[in-house]
Amino acid sequence: MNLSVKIGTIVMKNPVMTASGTFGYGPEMAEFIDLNALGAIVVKGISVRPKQGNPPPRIWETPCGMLNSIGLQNVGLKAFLRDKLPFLRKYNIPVIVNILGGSTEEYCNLAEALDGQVHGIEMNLSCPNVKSGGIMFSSDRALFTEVIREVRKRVKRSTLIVKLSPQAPVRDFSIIAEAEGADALSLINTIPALAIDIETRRPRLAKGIGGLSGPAIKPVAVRMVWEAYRSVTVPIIGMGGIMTGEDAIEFILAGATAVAVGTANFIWPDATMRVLKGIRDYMQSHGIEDINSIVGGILWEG
Amino acid sequence: MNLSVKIGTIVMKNPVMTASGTFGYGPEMAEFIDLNALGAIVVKGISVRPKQGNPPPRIWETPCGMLNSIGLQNVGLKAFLRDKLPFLRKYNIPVIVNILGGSTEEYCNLAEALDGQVHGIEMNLSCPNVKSGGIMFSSDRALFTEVIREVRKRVKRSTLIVKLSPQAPVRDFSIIAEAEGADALSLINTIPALAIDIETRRPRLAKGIGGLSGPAIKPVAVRMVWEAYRSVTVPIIGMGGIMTGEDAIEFILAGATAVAVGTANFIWPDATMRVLKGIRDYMQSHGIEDINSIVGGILWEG
Amino acid sequence: MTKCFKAEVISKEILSDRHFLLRLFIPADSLRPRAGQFYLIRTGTSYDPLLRRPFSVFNWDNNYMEFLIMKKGRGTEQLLQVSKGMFVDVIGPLGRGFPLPERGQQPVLVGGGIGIAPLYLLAREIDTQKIMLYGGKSRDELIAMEYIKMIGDTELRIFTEDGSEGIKGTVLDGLREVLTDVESPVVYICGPGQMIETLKGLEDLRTDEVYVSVEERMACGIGVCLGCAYPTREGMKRVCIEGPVFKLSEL
Amino acid sequence: MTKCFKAEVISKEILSDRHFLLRLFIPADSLRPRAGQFYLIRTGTSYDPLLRRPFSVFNWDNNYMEFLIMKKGRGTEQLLQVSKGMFVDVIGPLGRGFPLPERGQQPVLVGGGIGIAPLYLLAREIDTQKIMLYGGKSRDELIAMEYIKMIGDTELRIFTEDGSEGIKGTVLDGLREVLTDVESPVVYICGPGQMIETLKGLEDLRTDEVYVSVEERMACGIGVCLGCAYPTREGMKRVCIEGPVFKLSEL
Ligand SMILES: Cc1cc2nc3c(=O)[nH]c(=O)nc-3n(C[C@H](O)[C@H](O)[C@H](O)COP(=O)(O)OP(=O)(O)OC[C@H]3O[C@@H](n4cnc5c(N)ncnc54)[C@H](O)[C@@H]3O)c2cc1C
Ligand SMILES: Cc1cc2nc3c(=O)[nH]c(=O)nc-3n(C[C@H](O)[C@H](O)[C@H](O)COP(=O)(O)OP(=O)(O)OC[C@H]3O[C@@H](n4cnc5c(N)ncnc54)[C@H](O)[C@@H]3O)c2cc1C
Ligand SMILES: Cc1cc2nc3c(=O)[nH]c(=O)nc-3n(C[C@H](O)[C@H](O)[C@H](O)COP(=O)(O)O)c2cc1C
Ligand SMILES: Cc1cc2nc3c(=O)[nH]c(=O)nc-3n(C[C@H](O)[C@H](O)[C@H](O)COP(=O)(O)O)c2cc1C
Ligand code: FES
Ligand code: FES
Repeated sequence: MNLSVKIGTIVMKNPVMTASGTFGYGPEMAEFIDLNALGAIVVKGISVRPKQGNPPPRIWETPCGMLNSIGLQNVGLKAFLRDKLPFLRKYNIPVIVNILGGSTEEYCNLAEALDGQVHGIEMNLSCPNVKSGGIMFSSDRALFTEVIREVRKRVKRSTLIVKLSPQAPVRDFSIIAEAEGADALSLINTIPALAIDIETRRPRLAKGIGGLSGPAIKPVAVRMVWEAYRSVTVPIIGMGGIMTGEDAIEFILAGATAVAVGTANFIWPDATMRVLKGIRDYMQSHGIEDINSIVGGILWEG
Repeated sequence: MNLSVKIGTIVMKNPVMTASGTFGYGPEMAEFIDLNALGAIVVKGISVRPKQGNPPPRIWETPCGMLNSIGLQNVGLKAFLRDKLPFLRKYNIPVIVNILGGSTEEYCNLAEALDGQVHGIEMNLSCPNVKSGGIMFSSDRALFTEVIREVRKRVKRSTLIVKLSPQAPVRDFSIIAEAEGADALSLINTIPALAIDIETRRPRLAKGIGGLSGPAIKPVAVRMVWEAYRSVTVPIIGMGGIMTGEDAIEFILAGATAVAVGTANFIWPDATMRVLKGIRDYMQSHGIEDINSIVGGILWEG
Repeated sequence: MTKCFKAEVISKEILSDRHFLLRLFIPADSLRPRAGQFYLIRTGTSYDPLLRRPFSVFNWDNNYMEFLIMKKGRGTEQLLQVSKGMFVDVIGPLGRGFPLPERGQQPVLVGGGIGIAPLYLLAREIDTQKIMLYGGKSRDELIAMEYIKMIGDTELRIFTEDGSEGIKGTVLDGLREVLTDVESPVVYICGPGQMIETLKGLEDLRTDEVYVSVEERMACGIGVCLGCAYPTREGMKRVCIEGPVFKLSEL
Repeated sequence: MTKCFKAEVISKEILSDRHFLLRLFIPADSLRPRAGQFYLIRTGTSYDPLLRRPFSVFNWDNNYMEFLIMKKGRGTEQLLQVSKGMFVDVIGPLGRGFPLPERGQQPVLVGGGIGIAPLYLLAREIDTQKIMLYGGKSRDELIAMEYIKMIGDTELRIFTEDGSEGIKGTVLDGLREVLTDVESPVVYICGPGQMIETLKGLEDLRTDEVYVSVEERMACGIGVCLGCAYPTREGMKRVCIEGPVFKLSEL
């Protein structure tokens, strides 16, 4: 049975990876699972300088989902390379670093510093561009195009992954990302959402709007993966509410070559292993020799 | 205690209305609740000619939500006016008709025929424009602008409500709708989504993609209502996963003048009455004299 | 009038690892259900699962109502967790049931698997002699046999596809045979979707006197969502209002 | 090592309409928890509610672990529904507990309402004489009194804001008084968020020897989501890893 998949030049022993921001930098999870069993690890988004993140409360539970507004808290590039990466290098798994910036320049600096140091660089573009008054890179065509183009020039050895936001039209933005040289796409990021405490009349999160993740968004994510799959030829990493192997198979049938497990890690620290086992079981019971054979295997023309 | 609100020229005795497509044309629900107790009734979307709708399966349950692809099944304009409207006229509640078409012309025909016959006309623009190869009115700026402009010319006596899709940028489209003369906005419509049966590899719905509704989408809907509220001055009808009075208050604090109950009607046929009671209870326990006083009352600047 | 209320669980009888009988206390002012009618049931305060689930009435008396339930997915799994004294949300009776046989007609009841649920009640409602064909893939799909054997005035014929009980074959094979013998039959059928599909193909059954209970996914069960549409010769019909029992000739 | 497993419910003891004691069977190979550490608990297969809920260890022995739980919202409501023999998902022990008093220190335990949970265990762990201040708005917020009264070697002082039991006032009033009498105190505090806020304002308490258990909403409980961030003098700390017990002087 072949579970191995390829994302750009990254060869993964299986299609199960972690979703950025839901797995820390690895050590905490190593208490619960064998990291070597993962297809790849994607770490929490890294910025040039360390970030303190938002004040609490940062999370709120919603029906079948949760909102978060962590505020990009991270140790920063330098500390990541010095303190976090060595730990991950001890394992025999591809490391993908999620990067975030407030300007094209910051993305470029991160890309340059990480290129060749890690297997993959995932651009989290759901960040406001500081110069253009807070417009998101992920939803503005011009910003989106430019930042990918510039980063592409700097990424020569690592695989470049562009993460799509559910707020922009999937087709158009997938096509732009591919045209600008993304080696792979990942989607979806969380959906902006708001919950209000009707007693205090304040948002449930200190920062107001947060990102919705978890099972609630799964059907939206599957649709978007399917739309992206129909629009581009680069491989797709699907995510959004994956809790089980069955969920993962749904994404794979919709067109995902690999899947990332996010919020589920909070419910079961060994969620990635459960998903992996579920995929294996499905392949076994359905006589599927190679997972790649069912990527985009949905029987529907759209 | 004043619960009465105004949407355009429609005076509603309370802010609770029904969401189009979740309440039929009234008679079935009259078995369970007193229709006169509603703020307004919004009926299933009407097209010029009757529509058979999509083949089954048309619905699928998802985590805290459901997908539907009814396919705009409806009795058509003529039968509506002849068979359905007289029943509703017996009640002392504003009647709002949700209209849908495949062309600007069809929307205009519906608007002309209904203007003055009913209290409100709600434009459901999540329909593909036949001429432009299936692009949705609700997500194409030019189509969206044109259809509202043309319909506006034909609606002289009824209140004109434009229903927004969660797929288009809320701010921009709210502003366009207001500029083109909408008397009120309603949002959100269902979110396009896909569920796949991993046994058959076919979509769970015969038509493939369906619309996601229910509690799962509530935080997304609240965020969008808040965005719309900050962008326009016309009243907003908020909806998306409202199950309880507390949920309704959340929408009102976010900026909704009225709320529509959709999927909840399927869980409890008397969901609208539960929501209304919940609003009343909240007002009572919080000493709120006039519901209008808390519209947009969220304590947050954004 | 259709009712929406909370009903107390009187008992839950486990019949097999996948089947159970749920007995609810139904207030005396509730309408008497007809065989083939169904209730929508929901339990708990969670929104996952969200929708109510439809179940045919299996049996009822002045102060209770029984449902024969097969564990399938999360909704039925959740119902299996309820226990005596708990309350569940019910709406019903809903839909159109089976019409009773007219004088002189020979009732033939045909049930596959869990499809026996509404037919048990129908068999009890019909006070004349009837033929009942009951089948499943194998013997473990024949549920509630203790109950079925007790129905009076009934010629019961059992079928299993693997021959593990009764006659080897399907109830539809059995039905054909019965129909060659019986003069003016009225046939009542309830079974899995696949069985109904096969039925539609059987041209010799396309008489007016064959009634079939069909299933379709439901959201509201009360006619407002249009989710349960079923294609018939006269266009789309709502299983929850115009059905679940249709004449085979309409389908 | 932290463990993630399914634990069988041994018993559920109802203490009031809002409080109960959940006793779980915890396999013998599980690590011994320290007072102040917590477990994440989840029950059922529904995704609503989705997240695990954190609860301090109230008591434990070789083959069981007890949690004192206050019904608050949907998660705790759901836990109240579990019954003997059912299994719940648990992860733990998590976080850093209270450090035991050093020789010569006078332990003072200060609990408000449900905040008594980790202090009960702490009181039992401390085998020297200790002072325990326990308070609530009114007498019905004083829970598990039967248990607390049984702790040995303890001078128990009860406070209620409305004077319905014990001394009228708050535990913080009581604490101040105690501190004027006691020589080298070590103070352990657990109570509602509001009480912790008040504490931070009490400059005279800003010594090294005051330990506070704080609460923040958690998603993962194991340090990976950064959801439980709590601002401290040295920046954001994770309540689930660096806490829940902090020195008051750090906050
Ligand atoms: C009119 C009618 C009467 C029925 N009577 C009985 C009965 O007496 N006993 C019994 O055991 N079952 C009966 N069923 C089938 C029963 O409703 C389904 O098995 C049940 O809804 C499955 O729910 P689940 O959550 O366990 O399964 P899941 O597969 O998790 O359900 C997922 C979704 O599909 C829907 N669904 C799944 N199977 C069916 C089905 N066959 N029909 C309609 N919707 C379905 C569910 O309602 C839900 O929305 C009846 C169905 C209908 C329409
Ligand atoms: C370290 C720690 C130890 C705790 N120990 C105990 C204990 O021993 N006994 C006890 O009864 N309670 C304890 N709590 C509080 C308990 O976790 C919450 O009361 C519970 O999570 C509420 O869940 P709910 O679904 O009933 O409430 P809801 O209000 O419906 O919860 C909604 C969301 O808010 C979170 N939340 C609500 N209140 C709190 C809170 N006070 N702290 C953290 N998250 C919260 C929930 O986890 C959930 O994500 C502890 C909390 C923490 C952080
Ligand atoms: C707490 C939390 C933190 C996250 N941090 C990041 C991040 O730093 N960078 C990023 O690209 N996505 C981040 N995400 C988004 C996830 O990687 C993922 O795209 C999203 O949660 C959907 O998957 P899920 O539903 O399985 O969680 C975060 C999500 C959560 C819940
Ligand atoms: C079964 C179903 C049918 C619907 N039909 C229509 C329709 O005809 N026209 C329309 O504008 N919206 C329609 N909607 C969308 C609802 O009016 C509402 O915008 C959406 O469901 C979100 O609200 P809810 O989560 O409370 O259901 C339909 C929704 C459902 C679930
Ligand atoms: S289930 Fe809603 S119309 Fe039949
Ligand atoms: S709860 Fe996730 S880091 Fe603490």
